[in-house]
Amino acid sequence: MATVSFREERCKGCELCITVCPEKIIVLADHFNAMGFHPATVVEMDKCKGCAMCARMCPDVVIEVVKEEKQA
Amino acid sequence: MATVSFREERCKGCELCITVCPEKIIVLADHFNAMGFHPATVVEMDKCKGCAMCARMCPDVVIEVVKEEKQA
Amino acid sequence: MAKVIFKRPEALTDKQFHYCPGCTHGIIHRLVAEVIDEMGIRDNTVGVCPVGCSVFAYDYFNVDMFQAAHGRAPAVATGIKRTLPDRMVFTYQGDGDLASIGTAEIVHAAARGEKITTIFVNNAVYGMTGGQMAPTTLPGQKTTTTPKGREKDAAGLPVKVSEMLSTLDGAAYIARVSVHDPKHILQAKKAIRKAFEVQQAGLGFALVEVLSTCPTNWGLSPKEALKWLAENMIPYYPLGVYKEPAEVK
Amino acid sequence: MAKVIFKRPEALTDKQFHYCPGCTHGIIHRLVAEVIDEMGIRDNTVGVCPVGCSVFAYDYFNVDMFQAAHGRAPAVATGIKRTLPDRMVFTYQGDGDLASIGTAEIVHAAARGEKITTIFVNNAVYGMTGGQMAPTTLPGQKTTTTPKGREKDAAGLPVKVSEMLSTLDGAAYIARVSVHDPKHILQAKKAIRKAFEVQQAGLGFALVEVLSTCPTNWGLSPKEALKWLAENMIPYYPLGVYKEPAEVK
Amino acid sequence: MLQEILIAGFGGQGVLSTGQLLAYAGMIENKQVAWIPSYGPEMRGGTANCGVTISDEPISSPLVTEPTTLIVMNRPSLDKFEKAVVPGGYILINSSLVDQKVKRDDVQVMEIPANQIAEELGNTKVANNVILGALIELTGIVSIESVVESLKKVLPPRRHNMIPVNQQALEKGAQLAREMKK
Amino acid sequence: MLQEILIAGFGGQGVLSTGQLLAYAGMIENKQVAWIPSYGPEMRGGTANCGVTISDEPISSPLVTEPTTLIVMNRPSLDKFEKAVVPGGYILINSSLVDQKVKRDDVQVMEIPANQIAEELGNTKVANNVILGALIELTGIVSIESVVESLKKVLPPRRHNMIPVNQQALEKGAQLAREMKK
Amino acid sequence: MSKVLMKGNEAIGEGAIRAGCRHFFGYPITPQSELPHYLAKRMPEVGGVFLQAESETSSINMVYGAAGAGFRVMTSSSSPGLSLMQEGISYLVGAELPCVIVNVMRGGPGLGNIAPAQSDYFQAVKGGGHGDYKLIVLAPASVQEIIDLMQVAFDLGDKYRTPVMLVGDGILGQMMEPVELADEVTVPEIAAKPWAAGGLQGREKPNIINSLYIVPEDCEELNKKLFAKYDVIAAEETRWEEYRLDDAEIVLTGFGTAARIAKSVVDKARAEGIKAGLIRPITLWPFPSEVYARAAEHAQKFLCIEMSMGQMLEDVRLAVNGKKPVHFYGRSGGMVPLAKDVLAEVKKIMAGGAE
Amino acid sequence: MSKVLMKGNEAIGEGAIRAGCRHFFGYPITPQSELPHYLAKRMPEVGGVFLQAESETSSINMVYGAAGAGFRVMTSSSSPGLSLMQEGISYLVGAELPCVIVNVMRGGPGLGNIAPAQSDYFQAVKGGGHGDYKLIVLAPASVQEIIDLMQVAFDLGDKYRTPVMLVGDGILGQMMEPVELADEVTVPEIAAKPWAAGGLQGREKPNIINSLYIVPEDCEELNKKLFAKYDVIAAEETRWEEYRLDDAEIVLTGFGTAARIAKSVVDKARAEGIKAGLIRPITLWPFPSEVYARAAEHAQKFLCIEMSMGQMLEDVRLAVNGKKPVHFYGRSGGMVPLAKDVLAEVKKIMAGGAE
Ligand SMILES: Cc1ncc(C[n+]2csc(CCOP(=O)(O)OP(=O)(O)O)c2C)c(N)n1
Ligand SMILES: Cc1ncc(C[n+]2csc(CCOP(=O)(O)OP(=O)(O)O)c2C)c(N)n1
Ligand code: SF4
Ligand code: SF4
Ligand code: SF4
Ligand code: SF4
Ligand code: SF4
Ligand code: SF4
Ligand SMILES: [Mg+2]
Ligand SMILES: [Mg+2]
Repeated sequence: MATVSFREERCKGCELCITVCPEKIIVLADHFNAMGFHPATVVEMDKCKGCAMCARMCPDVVIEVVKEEKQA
Repeated sequence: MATVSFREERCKGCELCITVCPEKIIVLADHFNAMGFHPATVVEMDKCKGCAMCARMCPDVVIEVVKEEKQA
Repeated sequence: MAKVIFKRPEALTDKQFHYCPGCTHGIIHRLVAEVIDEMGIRDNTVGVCPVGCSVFAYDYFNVDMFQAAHGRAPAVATGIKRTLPDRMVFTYQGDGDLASIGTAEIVHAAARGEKITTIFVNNAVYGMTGGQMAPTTLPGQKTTTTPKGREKDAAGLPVKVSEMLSTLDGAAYIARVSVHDPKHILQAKKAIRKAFEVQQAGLGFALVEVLSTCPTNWGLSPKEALKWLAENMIPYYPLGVYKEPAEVK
Repeated sequence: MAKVIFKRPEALTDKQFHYCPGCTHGIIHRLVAEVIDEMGIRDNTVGVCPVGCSVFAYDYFNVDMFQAAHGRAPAVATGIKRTLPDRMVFTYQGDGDLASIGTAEIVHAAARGEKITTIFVNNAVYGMTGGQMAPTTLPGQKTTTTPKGREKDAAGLPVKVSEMLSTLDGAAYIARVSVHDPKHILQAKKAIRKAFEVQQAGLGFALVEVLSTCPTNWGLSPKEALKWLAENMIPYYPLGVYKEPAEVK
Repeated sequence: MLQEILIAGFGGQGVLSTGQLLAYAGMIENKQVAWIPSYGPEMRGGTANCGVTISDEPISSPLVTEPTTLIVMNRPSLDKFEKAVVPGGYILINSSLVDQKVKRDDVQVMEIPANQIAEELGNTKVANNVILGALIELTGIVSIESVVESLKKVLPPRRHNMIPVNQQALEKGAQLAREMKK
Repeated sequence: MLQEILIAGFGGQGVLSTGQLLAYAGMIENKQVAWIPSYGPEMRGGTANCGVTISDEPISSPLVTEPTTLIVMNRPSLDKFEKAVVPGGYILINSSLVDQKVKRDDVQVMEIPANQIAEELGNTKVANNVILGALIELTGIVSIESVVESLKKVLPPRRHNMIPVNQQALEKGAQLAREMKK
Repeated sequence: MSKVLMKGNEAIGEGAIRAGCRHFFGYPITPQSELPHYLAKRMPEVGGVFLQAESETSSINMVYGAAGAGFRVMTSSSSPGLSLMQEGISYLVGAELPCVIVNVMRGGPGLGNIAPAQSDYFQAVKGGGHGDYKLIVLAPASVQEIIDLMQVAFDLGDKYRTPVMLVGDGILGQMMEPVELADEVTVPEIAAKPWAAGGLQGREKPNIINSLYIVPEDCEELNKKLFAKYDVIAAEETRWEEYRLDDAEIVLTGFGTAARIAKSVVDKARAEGIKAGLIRPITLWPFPSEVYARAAEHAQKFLCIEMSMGQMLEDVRLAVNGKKPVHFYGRSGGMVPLAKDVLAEVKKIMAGGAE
Repeated sequence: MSKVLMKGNEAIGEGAIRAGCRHFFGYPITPQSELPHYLAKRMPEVGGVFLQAESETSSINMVYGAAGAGFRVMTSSSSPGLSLMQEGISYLVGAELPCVIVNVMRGGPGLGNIAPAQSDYFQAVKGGGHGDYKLIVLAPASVQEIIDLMQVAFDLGDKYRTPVMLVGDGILGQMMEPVELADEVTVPEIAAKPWAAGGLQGREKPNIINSLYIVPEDCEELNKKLFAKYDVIAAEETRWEEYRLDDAEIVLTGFGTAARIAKSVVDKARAEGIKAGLIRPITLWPFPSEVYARAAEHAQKFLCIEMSMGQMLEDVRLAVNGKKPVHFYGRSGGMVPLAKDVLAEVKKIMAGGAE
């Protein structure tokens, strides 16, 4: 299980994260952020593999990825 | 038969012509020219083959070469 | 247990980038910062930013920074490195900055084997000033100063910086990478790391040419821009390591 | 019947060269003049001389001449050629002029495929100003600014101009020649002629790098200087044609 | 008569060209006109604005620091420029894009759902001209005819077919303003 | 006292260092001194010259345009500078190298076969000091001791063995001048 | 003739074309980039050459080549770019080559910013390059005047064989104003340049374009020749605008945008009963010193208004020569004076407040 | 202390070393090349760095790097080279970086020649680069003064965080004169530079060396800050020499070599019964204006002597402010005034002849 979190106020809606997400779970939200962009957001977080493709691709360092590791 | 002529007043006595003359017939004269150099001169003109090596090598375009061609 | 897989590197300040949406300058910044973090050299690094869209990079890198005159970053970096030989010094430069007005500076920093690292962002255009032709603009590419497309007779052919600098004996490490997809981003990071390692080892001048997008001035969406880069720039500017010292291979 | 085998070319004025005894700048001047004569282009040629020992070349070439600022001859030549595309335009530049301060200008004239011809006199030193290190000064070579010999860490490694410019697609013809003996002088002349022919055919930028002596600043007699050139410069700067358009081969 | 109009919005909203159209119309009416864009290195897709000065007298500085009329095309622009308007001046807001309210009460505010009206006219691109029509009605700065005349000069011939819909937009805007004034 | 000495010859004849030696000696005697070379881009191996000013007063310009003494080491220099010498001044000619005669009659001329004398002393390199000795004798500008003292400073230690022969040269030159004066 | 709305930067380009300039060499920089953009399109239309150089240093040397070949040629930049041209400008002067150099000034020093400024006055007028020289420096205050002065610039350049500089600030470059333009582009007659080095083409003696004068006497001769030329230019080509000057008690002065603002303040001040007038130098060099000297006979005070920390101020002071106090009001670093602030300054001065 | 005979160019180098400078970046040019030659040998001896840059443009930007890293650093060139440094100088000012820039001036404009001149006065003093700024400009007149002023130059640079320029002409660079030198080279104490960007090294907040002030208000603030600093410098650091000034009826003035000549003329004139005196500015900026103003109270005439067509002349006129006539005698293009000619001019002026 992984969680991706977006610093929404920093997203410029460029959609690059969307392009690279293998699970296709990122979309642009309907609302605008303060800069006037539709921010990216994950719709089905449980499908996220924590591959961090999105974060690696994001030019604005909007995304943080945390993975829940199985207790050893 | 060839003649090489030196514009003596322009010679800087660098000896490059001397170095390349296959017949070794060029030497520096004993006297100075107006610039204060010992000018190059040919000692045995009859040995000159008119190869123009000297002229080609002279950095100061001091030398002219004229060849007597056999009448056809 | 929660493990952070990906987070903002420490070598970036928390300041928001001013870049256009989808501009890959941001990715390249992050890679440099990640390398600085991973090598643990933040305390010891000095960066030099250029005139170009990345002119504000001094606000983003969380290290001591210089803003250099257009094209002169390698000279500024030389001034820093020669006074402080044990610091890690890098320049971050665009293609107008490095390959046009700054040609002499980069060639001679390389020839001197100046122990600095240069991140060279090739986006085939002058971003900052409104999309004019860069030395790296592709043949046929439309820009504000080649409105009918770059044409050989009027505007010449592109400068291939990595190829050119590789002819210099003082240049120790030269590589060309791209950031148009995650796989290439990883490769780019490796090259950047190597370029810093070459400096650390005192082996000479190191440069990484990074193919980058300018959606705004290319008149493309960020997505289209990545595609354009892959399809047009990479064939013209082949990726790869152009020069590498035996010591770090 | 008397036949003149060798005489002063018409494209040289009758003015005496100011060069030091044995300085091969004079030979190179003569070769350029001979080519101009042989191609019959004296009436149509414009030359640009640099800042360096050949600064007075405007007094020697019997064609319209410009004296250009240090390193900027290629830019000046560009200005001339772009206004008068049917003239033959050449620059005559030293290694300090072309390969140091003028690096950006020569690289970009080449990249633009500027239809000019450059005679590049590489004598591994700044002649005019008193024998300082040039970008082409050999490793270990003593100059007034490398009193203990050029040392890599302090002063870097030489720039190989022909190799570097050959990476540029706009450069059509690039060759390196030498004038240290009559045989090489003949070869040098051929290369110079080709460089003018490339321009005449509108094929792009052409440059001939000529290895040349500076007896004065090398501290050698003219004879010894030729030998030093042959034994030290040629191994470092291999002679040959580096680039040639198919059309003129 | 001296009117200084500031038009502000996102880049790409036609802010600059709307200002130019207005200036052109002023020129046609033999008024003194000047137009100037903001040209800061703002992020592209960021804000853009321009100032238009129309006057009977020679214009000193074309910079519009205290607009007699402000046209607002996005929210950040309202935040930024609301304070600058001269007391008694106008603020015209494209309410299709800006939901915020003006806080001052010493200015005359008009909210125009310009995109909506433009859509009704069948072309969202003419939204700016709806507002321009309103401005003309309110200030009498130029005539609608002059703007239409200007369109002929400003638009390339192949787009002259757009002139009628633009004219409709201008008139619709003017009508709206007339109604709202009452 | 203000003496302005011009020393002229070919490059490589030691013209510049002879001038420096003289200036150094002046300095040792607590006089005001200045030395300046010509630094034109003349062809190497061409002419070289330097000016030395020695004075009790602060020196205004170190340029020697009207020498009180001219030392001539080659023919072109005589041609070039003969005219510049102040009336009543000295012209010292190294007659071993210059066969030409001075044309003016309002100056005091001394021809010194300096190379020949130096050769007799066993070292042609001290020719310049023969002339310098003569100059000292004629003008009293500095003492021979000061020049010898200066040699210690100017010559690198490994060449201090040259000092005696230089001293001899100076003295020989002085003696010659004394004799010729008569 | 048509009246069109035109951007200042574009007017520079169109004005050059109408003055017969067919060669432009330049390097992009804000706030003048619309000029290269315009010419990149426009030059090919009129059979001219637009070339983007690798730097400003190269631009100015390309100009040297084209000018020496005998052509009307122009380059353009903004403040930092002009600094990079200083050596080249000095060479153009030394070789007596005509050309037009445009500076659309921005805030400085250093990288500064891209906002409008006038702080390169000294560089333009005193000579930012080495050696003794002057440039003719033209300072338009409107887009129409840009068009008009471009013609003047090229004509004066050719007439006196001298580089001419046209300076404006970012506002002038960026603003649009109406201009009157002839419908047809006609190439004006340009006098032959027998000194140009464009190839012998049958001529016997080579022409040489050169600024090396190795013999100091020769170089001094050149300097004297240049300054004799400058005397003629000063006598014949000085341009300025006077406004309500005759009975003015306070004379406002400034150039370009600052002068426009000053002019509006003159009216405002008069409306409030203060007898204000304006001197607007149009040629910054030659500076219209005599106009100031004349005005100093009757005016009480002078106020110099600049978008700088005070540069033209020195020339005003030299012209007034101590006869009357010269005050200064300036904004710098890209800030623009506001008419109301200048008016307040005028009032303060007339009340004897400012020193 | 030893007295040694030293060349001006070498004294610049030795003076720098004694002032604690261990970094030199430069590019060869006559007539200052002995300085790089000297330092190429000398710097390694004292553990310093000598680097030959690829151009003057690069030199000044290397200086920017080294100065920003917190080190005492110098570059040197002659006239055309200085023109190429103008952008860099403006950046150094904008980033408030201390450094020393040397100009051993030669004849111009253009390539000109290598003979001594003073015609880069305007460039040095008014600002050849873009934007509003001043440099502290020091003008030694002897080799000893070179040594002394090099220390001053580095100290003032650090004290005010400003580039300092030292100007001389070819004569000053080429001549040898006696100088007093301490036998030991000691490194003076140099105050810490907490603003330097030499790596965090444990510091928390990064230091930034920058001259970009994108917001005009900020850039104006910078300008005001600079000019406030300049006011302090003008008040505290102005240097000049007066000579027989108290009762002078004619005041000769000039700097560097021209001042030496003027001084000898003062004595010659006095010997002939003309009450002459001298003002020699040692700081060309800040200019010792008040000394002139004071002298203008009693002196009848001023005569400015320069190796140029008249540049400092403007500052003298501004300082005298119309109170007394200011005459000019200049030689240019590498020519040097002769004392006898200057004396003749003095006599002519005192006889009312020259205007
Ligand atoms: C001397 C000088 N010339 C020109 C400029 C204007 N200028 C600013 S950025 C830039 C080009 C930037 O292009 P590039 O280096 O490719 O960077 P990008 O914006 O594409 O990242 C130019 C020409 C300047 N600031 N200084
Ligand atoms: C801007 C500028 N910088 C420096 C100089 C001084 N300078 C004159 S010639 C020269 C170097 C010449 O060397 P090179 O080009 O190799 O020619 P060479 O004399 O060896 O033929 C230099 C640095 C100058 N004239 N202008
Ligand atoms: S971490 Fe991987 S799977 Fe999860 S959102 Fe990002 S790209 Fe998609
Ligand atoms: S890549 Fe980053 S900036 Fe772009 S849409 Fe995704 S989160 Fe937003
Ligand atoms: S022509 Fe040949 S043989 Fe005759 S002198 Fe010259 S080199 Fe010797
Ligand atoms: S090569 Fe020429 S200059 Fe040299 S010695 Fe021979 S003739 Fe004289
Ligand atoms: S203009 Fe281009 S390079 Fe600059 S920030 Fe925008 S997209 Fe990036
Ligand atoms: S200094 Fe060297 S390059 Fe110059 S003329 Fe003399 S030998 Fe030739
Ligand atoms: Mg770019
Ligand atoms: Mg060389």
